Amino acid sequence: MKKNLKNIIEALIFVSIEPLTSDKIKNILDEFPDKEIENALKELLHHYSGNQRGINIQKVSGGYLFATTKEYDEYVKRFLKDEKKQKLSREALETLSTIAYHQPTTLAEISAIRGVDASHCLKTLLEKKLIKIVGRKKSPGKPLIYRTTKNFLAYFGLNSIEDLPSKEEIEKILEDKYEDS
Amino acid sequence: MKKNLKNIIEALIFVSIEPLTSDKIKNILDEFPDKEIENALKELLHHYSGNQRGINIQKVSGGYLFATTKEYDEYVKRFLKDEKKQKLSREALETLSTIAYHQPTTLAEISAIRGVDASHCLKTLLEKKLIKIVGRKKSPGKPLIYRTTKNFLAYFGLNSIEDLPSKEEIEKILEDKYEDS
Amino acid sequence: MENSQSYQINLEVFQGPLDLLLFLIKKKEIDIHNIPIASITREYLKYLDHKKNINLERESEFLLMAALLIHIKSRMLLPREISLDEEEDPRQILVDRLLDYKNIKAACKILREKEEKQIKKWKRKELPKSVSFQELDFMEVSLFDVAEVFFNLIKRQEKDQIKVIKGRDFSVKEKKQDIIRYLKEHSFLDFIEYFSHQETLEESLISFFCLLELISERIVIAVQKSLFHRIEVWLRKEVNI
Repeated sequence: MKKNLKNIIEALIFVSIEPLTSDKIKNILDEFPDKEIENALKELLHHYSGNQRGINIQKVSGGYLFATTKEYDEYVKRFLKDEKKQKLSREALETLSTIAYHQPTTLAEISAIRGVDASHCLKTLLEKKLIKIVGRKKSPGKPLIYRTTKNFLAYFGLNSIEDLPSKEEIEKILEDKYEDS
Repeated sequence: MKKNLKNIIEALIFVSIEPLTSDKIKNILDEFPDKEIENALKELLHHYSGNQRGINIQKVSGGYLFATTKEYDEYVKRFLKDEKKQKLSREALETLSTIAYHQPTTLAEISAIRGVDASHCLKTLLEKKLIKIVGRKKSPGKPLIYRTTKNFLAYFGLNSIEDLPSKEEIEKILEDKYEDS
Repeated sequence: MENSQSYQINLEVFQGPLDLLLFLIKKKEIDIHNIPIASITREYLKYLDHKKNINLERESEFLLMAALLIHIKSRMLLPREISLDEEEDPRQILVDRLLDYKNIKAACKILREKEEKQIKKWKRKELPKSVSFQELDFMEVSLFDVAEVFFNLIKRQEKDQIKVIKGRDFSVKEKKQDIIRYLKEHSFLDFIEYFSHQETLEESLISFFCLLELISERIVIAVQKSLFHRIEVWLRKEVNI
């Protein structure tokens, strides 16, 4: 039974994004006596502190949270950097979509559509080779003109930019005529 | 040294939100020989499979991922109460398996196979990232083409698309007299 | 003798016409490879007659199947003057569709079990705050994301100028001309694909009945060439319009 309780607490700490306090644990597991919970928690912490592992439970701001062991930070950082390279932030995605549907386009146009300044996203997208600069507009200030790249098409499996889903298609999909239950 | 590598891999799997493939691990830890990584990984999995714990490493969608053990579902659910974790509706599941077995496929094909209009299920499936648009078919109307995702595999605990219920498994179900309609 | 009460099943419990047909086949212990079309059509229609609580959109799907059943029945009764595949049983498309659907349903059952098991194993959607490397709010994007994000942006902007999309009225005559025009340009139309591209249910239904009329007026002909359930509609060569 006690062993079981230790596992339950382990699972709870694992799924928690915020540090999980022992009060909160007692609250959730209100059928267990506080004393038992405290003992199980102690045992769990002991288990993780005892042997050198890749992950451990840290006590931060009064609660418990899983974290990777400091010693391996170097590798974890390497991994996260790599992840970042392959993925886009919400902002970058918005900028990319705007360029895709409005190309050829300029920073001013993109920012107007998004309602926020998009300049820092352009850098990311250029680095990832999802967009490219194709020239300058013949208008005051001669702004740079952006387009999506072949790489962009390949990434999404498209043959040409005309193959992007149309407004009608997306609307048809998004329509919640029948809420899916 | 070997013990160390096991810990590094544990930390990497822990910080990955999606199943981490062994290829990716080898890529990140390129200073270690592949063979050593494979052995350390095997050891790590063995470590987790041996003792009954609150968390575990799963092999899904071609990679490795931390998850809670299913025995403690009740408590985790209690804790994350605002998070709705609903099963797919019958319609959505039917549409999804139609796509899984007939991919790459179009909405018209899915609807034809199911005998009902499947368009309103696509939203749920796309939003849950169980399916994705992969381009357009080169046929009149140029309909969008759909495929299942890596997340689809993870959602059902499958390691690869070959793990979909086989012809034999399906036949076994069909022979079952108690099949409900 | 069954009374009409037993047919009063809410059609909503069926996923669609194929589901209902499979139910009838099982109930009557019919061999799926040798379906008595006349009696199954009769049964099927009885269910439609006693339907309750079904919205129009769903109803049209059940009606389409009724039309197909009747079509098959008539093809079995009448001597066919044009046969593309000499020995083809007109029931074959239906049988193929039923078997395929039955397999999908069985697969769903297995997948549902897997889902139930898997759903109990919780994964994290984001990393705990302790792994404090900044900017972890990254995601893998799909084509759908690109499109959805853009049209949502636009929608946000257009909030104040909601467009009223008015349904067009379609006359049968107009629609028949449409179909003929389409056939002249494309030589044939793919039955399923054609209907799935109609804007509204009403338009689909009108097109469908126009097509039935065109078939009975011997202006067009509907055929299947292969086992792949594709129904093609062709203009009859001898007709000049």
